[in-house]
Amino acid sequence: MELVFALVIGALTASGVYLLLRARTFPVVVGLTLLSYGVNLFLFASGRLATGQQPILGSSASYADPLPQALVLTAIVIGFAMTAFVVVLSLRNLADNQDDHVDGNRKQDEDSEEAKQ
Amino acid sequence: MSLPLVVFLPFLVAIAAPLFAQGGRTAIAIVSSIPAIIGLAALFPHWETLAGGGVVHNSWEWLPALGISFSFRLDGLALLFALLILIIGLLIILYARYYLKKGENIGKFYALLLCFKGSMLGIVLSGNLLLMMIFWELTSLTSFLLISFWTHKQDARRGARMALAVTGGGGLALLAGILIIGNIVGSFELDAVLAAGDLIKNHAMYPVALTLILLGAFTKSAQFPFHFWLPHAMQAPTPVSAYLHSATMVKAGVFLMARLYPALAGTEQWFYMVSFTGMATLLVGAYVAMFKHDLKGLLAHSTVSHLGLITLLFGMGTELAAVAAVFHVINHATFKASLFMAAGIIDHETGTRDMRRINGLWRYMPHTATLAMVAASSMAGVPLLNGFLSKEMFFAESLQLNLPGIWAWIPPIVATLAGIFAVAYSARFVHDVFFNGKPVNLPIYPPHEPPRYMKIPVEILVFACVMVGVFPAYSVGPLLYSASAATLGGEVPDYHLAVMHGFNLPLMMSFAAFIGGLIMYSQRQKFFDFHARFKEVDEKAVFEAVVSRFVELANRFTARIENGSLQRYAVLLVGSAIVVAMVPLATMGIFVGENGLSPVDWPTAIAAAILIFCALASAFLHRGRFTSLMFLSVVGLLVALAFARFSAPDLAMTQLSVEVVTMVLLMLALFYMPSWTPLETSGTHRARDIVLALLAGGGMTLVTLAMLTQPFTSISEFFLENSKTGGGGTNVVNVILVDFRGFDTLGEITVLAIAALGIYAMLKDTALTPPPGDGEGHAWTRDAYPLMLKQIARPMLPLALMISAYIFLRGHNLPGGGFIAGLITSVALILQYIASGMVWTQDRIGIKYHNVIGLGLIFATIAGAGSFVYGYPFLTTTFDYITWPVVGKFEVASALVFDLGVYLAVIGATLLALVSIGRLSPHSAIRSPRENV
Amino acid sequence: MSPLAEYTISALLIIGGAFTLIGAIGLARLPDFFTRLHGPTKATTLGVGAVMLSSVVYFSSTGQGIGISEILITVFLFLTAPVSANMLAKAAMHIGVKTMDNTRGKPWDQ
Amino acid sequence: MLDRLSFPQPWLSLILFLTWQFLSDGISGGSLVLGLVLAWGIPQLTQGFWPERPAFMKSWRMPAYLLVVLWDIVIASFSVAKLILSPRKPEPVFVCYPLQLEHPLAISILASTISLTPGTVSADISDDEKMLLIHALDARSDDEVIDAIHTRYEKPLMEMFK
Amino acid sequence: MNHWLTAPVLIPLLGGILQTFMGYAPIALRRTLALATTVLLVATSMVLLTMADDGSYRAYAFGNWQPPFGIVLVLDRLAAFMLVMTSVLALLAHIFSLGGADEGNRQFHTLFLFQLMGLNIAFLTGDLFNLFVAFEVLLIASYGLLMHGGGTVRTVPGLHYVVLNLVGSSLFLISVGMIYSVTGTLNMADLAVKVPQVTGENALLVKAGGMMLLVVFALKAAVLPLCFWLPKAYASATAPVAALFAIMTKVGIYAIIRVYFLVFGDDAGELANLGMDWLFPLALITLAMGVMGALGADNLKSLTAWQVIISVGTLLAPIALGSAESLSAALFYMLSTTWIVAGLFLVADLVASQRGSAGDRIITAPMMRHRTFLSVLFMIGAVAAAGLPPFSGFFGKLLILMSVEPGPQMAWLWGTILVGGFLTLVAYSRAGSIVFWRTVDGHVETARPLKGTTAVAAGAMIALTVVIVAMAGPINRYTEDTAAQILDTSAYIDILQTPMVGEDD
Amino acid sequence: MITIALYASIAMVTLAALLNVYRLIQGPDAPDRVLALDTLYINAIALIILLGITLGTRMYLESALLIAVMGFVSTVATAKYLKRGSVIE
Repeated sequence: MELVFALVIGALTASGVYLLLRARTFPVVVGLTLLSYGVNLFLFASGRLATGQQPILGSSASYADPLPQALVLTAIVIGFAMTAFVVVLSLRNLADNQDDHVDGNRKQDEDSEEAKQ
Repeated sequence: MSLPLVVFLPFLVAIAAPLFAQGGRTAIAIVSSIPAIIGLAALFPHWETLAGGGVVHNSWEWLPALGISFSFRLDGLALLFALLILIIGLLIILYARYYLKKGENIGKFYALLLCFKGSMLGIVLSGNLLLMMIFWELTSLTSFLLISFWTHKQDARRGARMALAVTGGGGLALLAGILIIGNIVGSFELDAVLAAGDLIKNHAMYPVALTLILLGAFTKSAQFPFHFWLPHAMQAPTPVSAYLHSATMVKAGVFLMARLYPALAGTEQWFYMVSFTGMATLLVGAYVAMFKHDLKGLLAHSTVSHLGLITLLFGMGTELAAVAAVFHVINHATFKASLFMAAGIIDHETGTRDMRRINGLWRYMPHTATLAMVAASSMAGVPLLNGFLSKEMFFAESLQLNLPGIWAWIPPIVATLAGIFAVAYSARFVHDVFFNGKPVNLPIYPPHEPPRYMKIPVEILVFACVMVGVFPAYSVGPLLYSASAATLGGEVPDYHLAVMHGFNLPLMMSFAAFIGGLIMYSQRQKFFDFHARFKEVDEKAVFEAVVSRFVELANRFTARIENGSLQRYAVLLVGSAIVVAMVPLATMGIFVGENGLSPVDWPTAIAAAILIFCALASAFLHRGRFTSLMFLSVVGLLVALAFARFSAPDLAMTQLSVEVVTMVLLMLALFYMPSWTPLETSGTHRARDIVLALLAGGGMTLVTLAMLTQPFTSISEFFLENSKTGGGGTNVVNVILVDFRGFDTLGEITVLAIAALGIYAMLKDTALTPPPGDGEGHAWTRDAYPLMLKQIARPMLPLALMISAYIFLRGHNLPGGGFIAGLITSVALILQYIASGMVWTQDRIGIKYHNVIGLGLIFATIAGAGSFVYGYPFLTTTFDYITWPVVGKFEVASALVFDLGVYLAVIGATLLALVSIGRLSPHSAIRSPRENV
Repeated sequence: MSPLAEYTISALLIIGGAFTLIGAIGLARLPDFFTRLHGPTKATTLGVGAVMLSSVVYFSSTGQGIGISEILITVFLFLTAPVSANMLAKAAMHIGVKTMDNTRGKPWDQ
Repeated sequence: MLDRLSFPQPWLSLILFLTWQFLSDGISGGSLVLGLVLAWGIPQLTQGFWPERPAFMKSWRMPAYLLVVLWDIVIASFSVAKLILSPRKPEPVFVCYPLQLEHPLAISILASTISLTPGTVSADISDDEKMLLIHALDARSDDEVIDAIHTRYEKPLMEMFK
Repeated sequence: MNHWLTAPVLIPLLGGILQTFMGYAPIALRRTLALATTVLLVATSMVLLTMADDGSYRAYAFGNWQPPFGIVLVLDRLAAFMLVMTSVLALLAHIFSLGGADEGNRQFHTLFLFQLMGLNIAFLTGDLFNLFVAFEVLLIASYGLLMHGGGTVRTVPGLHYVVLNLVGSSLFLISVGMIYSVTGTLNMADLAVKVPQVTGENALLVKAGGMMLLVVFALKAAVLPLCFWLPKAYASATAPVAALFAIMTKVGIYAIIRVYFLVFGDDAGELANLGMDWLFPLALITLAMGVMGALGADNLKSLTAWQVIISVGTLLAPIALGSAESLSAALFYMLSTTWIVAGLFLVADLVASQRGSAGDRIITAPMMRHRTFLSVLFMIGAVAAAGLPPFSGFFGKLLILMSVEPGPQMAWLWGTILVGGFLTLVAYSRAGSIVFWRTVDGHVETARPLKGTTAVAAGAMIALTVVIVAMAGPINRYTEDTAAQILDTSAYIDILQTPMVGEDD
Repeated sequence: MITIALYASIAMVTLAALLNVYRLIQGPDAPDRVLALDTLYINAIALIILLGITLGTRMYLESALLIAVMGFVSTVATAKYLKRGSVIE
């Protein structure tokens, strides 16, 4: 089971990183989301895996580590806020540059540089 | 405390001086003379002590940690320089009164001049090397401002920058050198350093320190090959040039060598470095001076040459040579200052400094001409003038050097050669300017004598030249003796100041130089022709070119590295993380810990396979954005399932809710974006990215595997034990969130709130044109609010509200809580927005989300701060079981109020963010007078 | 746990699983979008409903009380499945997905 | 907004109250009080979202209708299952169903019912709310579908929403 | 328990909440309240400074939970130092913003105050995960602030900044996970106890986590090769924001000091002095890169932005060496450089407002109206930044130079800092002489008269460098004590024994 | 017996999920994918319920409830995006 879980995290990270390195805002956002899924799972896993041991007192004989769960919850929320912000930022980028390239409108830059020379 | 007074008074007056600028030039000149007069008066009483070989100390602690103290020290050498600075400074002030024109910024001029004077005094009077260092750099800075006084002149600005770069840069080397010395000696106090000469010279770091210190001294006193800044500093107003290049700025370098003479001199390194630099400078300066047509240019190069001479003398390392050096410092200061002032007068009265045009001035200004001729003769080394005396000593010393074989001939030959040039350029100065026919095309014609008082400083200095020249022993004898004693550290050799020492070799050399110089001058045209064959190098242009080249290089380098490509930066970031983590991970390899692997159950494995597949698919099919989004959605769902599968119901719920809101968010954004990502990254880049991605993924897999199989204990036992008893809830995760680590949660909802506010602010004035149809060219439907959706969505709202109330209330004991409840409410409201539109929904909600956010934060904060009342720390929760009739026994927990804050903040933030984006849509005609959002 | 409850639960579980699977098969196998739309709306909904019911029976028979959540889920599913189907059908008609050859009648223009 | 101590939507309030009792484990004093509070508060908050109050004239007919639908769902599922598993190709048809119902909620309920029952999915409602587009998975003729729907579902609904 | 410790967190929080509510209140009122908040913050941080100066650690356990279980705020000299540095800077930047930079949208003050809250939490917290949360608070606020002011120039740099920091946040979480998965704790004091006991594969895990954490901090601190997001982002931010951002890199440096000296310090067994051997050369290269950037900068703001990078390099090199002297020197220099850089950003903005279309670009333009005032400010700032006497930069650098033990490291450090200082001087003199002196005839049409608030704020910010010199003795004494306290980790660990309220009774 | 039925049920639902994923990949059109996703949501509900029964706990039921609500909103939003572009307007 641990190997399966590890592979899942690896796949999420790899996909996230790959998308993160794309040149357009949208894939980057998707990549960040995937990466944060991977990271959340990883942080969750730092309390080890447990089946049917939800940390609700009285519902089971032994309990999974509740602390990573609380941390992940915080991380999910923060990740959501950040994703929302970066999504909007990419919209703003689109509005300002008429292009969704992560570096703004590259063509425009080149034109203006030519104009300068 | 007279010494600090001498140093700091100029600064104080500098602050006040500009105020007197309104009162006219005379007023400000008088005010500016005060520090010098007081300074002289303050130094005078110490003469007794100094004449007896004593030293005056004034000091108090400043920064003991740095070894800096306000330590001032006056000995003969310092006195000599201080007198030069003060007296010539006084004369300059008087001179400048007449030199500067009415419209100029005299306030700034005098203020800077005073600051500069203070800095110079600081250098010579400092008793602590670091303190001296501070003043040293201050002279660089103030001289920078003085040289560029006429900021509208490009040459002035460039000259100033060059001076600053060379002297300031040299200063940094000096700093390093001084720090090493301080390290060796263990103190920066001058007394200690001077006493530790042997320790320093025998230390392994001595060569380094010496080099660095000499670098500082050489740059400051314009030694070859750093001499080039000095002539260009001539762009300054002439009073400044006269001051900087006779008695002060350049002499600071010389002073340094004199000051540290006991500590550093006397070794082979010292000898070779100093004397050869001096020799080169002596020759180069003298040679170039000959060919300058600019009056001040000639003087400047002659200054370079004379500084070389002094340096050479110090470099010789013999005691007599040092005395000669000190003597020449005095002489050079007097005659060069007067020459500069004379040049300034000529410039002032004729409007030009070009010697090819200024001719025959004798007829127009005989008084000035007389003064200038005397001073120039002193420069040439004519007997009965002070320049002759020190030059004789120099010639004598050049013969005393114990160099092996043929080398022994070099110093005297160089000295004579330089003497020839000196005579030649002095002759040129005199003959070209005052005789040699008639003036050519002068801008101001006819020239006449300057105002009476403008000549007084020159007269005083020329008088000094003559006095020293004729009665050396009586005029400067005691001062020279005391200064030499201080330079050499007590032991002064026998020397004899007299006009004549009889017919000896040095006199012969003088004679030869005199004759040779005159011949050279008479044959000058040939030399000019010879010199014209070499292309004149404009050092300013070179410097400027070097700097611009450097700037351009830096620019190009920076642009190459910092190329504005996020992809590059992201690769660097991810790459760095991989590289640093790789080292330990490579050691570890594939590692399965003590706990071993637990058995796989197939449904989970299949779900995991789907997850992995969809994650990879969303990456590799990312160019079709919608498809990628669908895969992402599956991944989100399966992550939630994974949380549920591995005992985290709270997380599963949170993940689900967040995932849906994220999905809506992404869809909102995708509306405005192209639906396809073009293929624009090159194959190699993609290969690189894939490698990075695989490394990152592989690394995470290894870490996770190792981590999951290793046993560990954590602090969580505490939470499980105290959750019910201390936190009043059985849902430990929730209790951690609102109690044990409530502060994290407070931060987290703040993040959410800030994000929403930031989004709102960012989109306030953004205008986006949506595409008219989807990627395949279908125009959008008209039907914005489908009937069925509208009808079903409405009854779902109360239902969802109830569910969220349920989830909220049970959260403390069962999976749920304010955050999830808040998201449920948000999603239910978002559904209304989707189904019925902005206007409709907004009208019915009727509250500002800003206020909801604020309310949420307030609730959370107040819930936390309530404990202050009882003296408990922030966020201490309390709970109790209350029994009411009918209701029965129930739990009241302050954590619930905190959770309510979370609930509200989540609703406000989520909706504010989404609605802000929705408002961009051209269809949403939400422009009601009172803006709800 | 009474045998009756056990049988009921088992039967419901099997039925639920089977219908869910059949819905999925339909989704995978049927030839065009509109025919595929039928699978999830009916079979899957019913399948999940059956699983839900088994859960209700299971937990009430193990003495953990009557789970209203399951009922609520089912209600939600029945409430929302037609709307989802409707929305998706509208989207499909808008995009103009291909219908199978023997379809009679025509989708509306959107 | 919360100025009235009334129940603007009594049916909704009742549903909410009852559901709450189920949600909270077992009926107790606490759940009754809380249920009451919610049953009052939520409709107060959301009443703005129901601009026209649903005209449940004969709401008691609802349970019977629901039972019929539930039964039909089970039947529908079996028939669809059969079709899915059989190798025979379905013969789908798009049917335009002329609506007699007028209330939008009633139309929505009808459309939902159609979607949940044998072999039909309501695909669209015309802009003027007079026509329903139905996709039947396997049907012989349009009229057959129209008749079945009309008699089995639309009529009871019409009676309810009179 | 001393409630003062929460003041730096709660004051901006409440102020920020107030601003949220007051979106539509008159701007004068909002400004007054916002400014009052910042003033209050300065006052409290001063109080905390005097408190911390007795050399003891004060812990504040949120929720009255014994560390390591609950979250603690820890006040020591270092934290108080950072608080004062930040609040003073923030006050002046805030005053500057009242000159008009806060207009445009209604969120400026809210975001500004929340950013301060994030910063203060970061400085005070004694919990690794809470540090993450603090980072996020200050980052998200900084994202918002960075985008403040309209126009299209800051979008792309802002996007880069945000995306990179999001990746950084992910890395932070991964590191926290790795460290927690071995040690089972998040409290820094507890980590300092547990990390030394870690061995074998576990040590490798912690090592990997710790190194990745260093990458995160290095990203925040803008160490090469992770510094490229900074210049454009800072140069495009509005002036008060850029000034406040001068602190942002220092947070990274603070975190390095806090975590690496406490948790991975000399006593950390297998993990002692983790990453410091990487940090030293990187810091020097960063410095060199910053100098290159400064030389090539084509406007005053990016020149200043590169100065930020130069100071990061200058700061981290002595920190990596890790002796008490070098730490103390670094702290002294940090104070000086942070304030100077902030002041330079403000001055650059004033210059830009006086030069019409030329802005703050290093090109010829008509003479500006308040040339003398602005050029004096710039000159002081430049001299201080380049590390020339008589201003504070010189003393900072001097301390750093003197703190190194002789050896190859000394040669590298001295060489880089001195040559770097020289080239910086060239860059500043070039920029200043062109901007202030090389004028063409004509008038700037759009020049706005200098406002009192902005002029005073910028002047005061620059003047702080003189204040530092005047108080160099006491400040140096304080930083020395701070360094000693940082290196004495055992005292920090004692906060685990802090008695909780009600326990003694 | 319940155990066997449970396993059978889980196996079938898992298989169903696989088939849904097949449809998700296959497409061919966007609505197909959304439909597959929607079905996957419903399958997930079933899986969670089954998990709850397997573990004998009701702790996960609310997660299922949430999927029912959230999945619907997600599907609706996606469908609206497909035909209308702007989800919230």
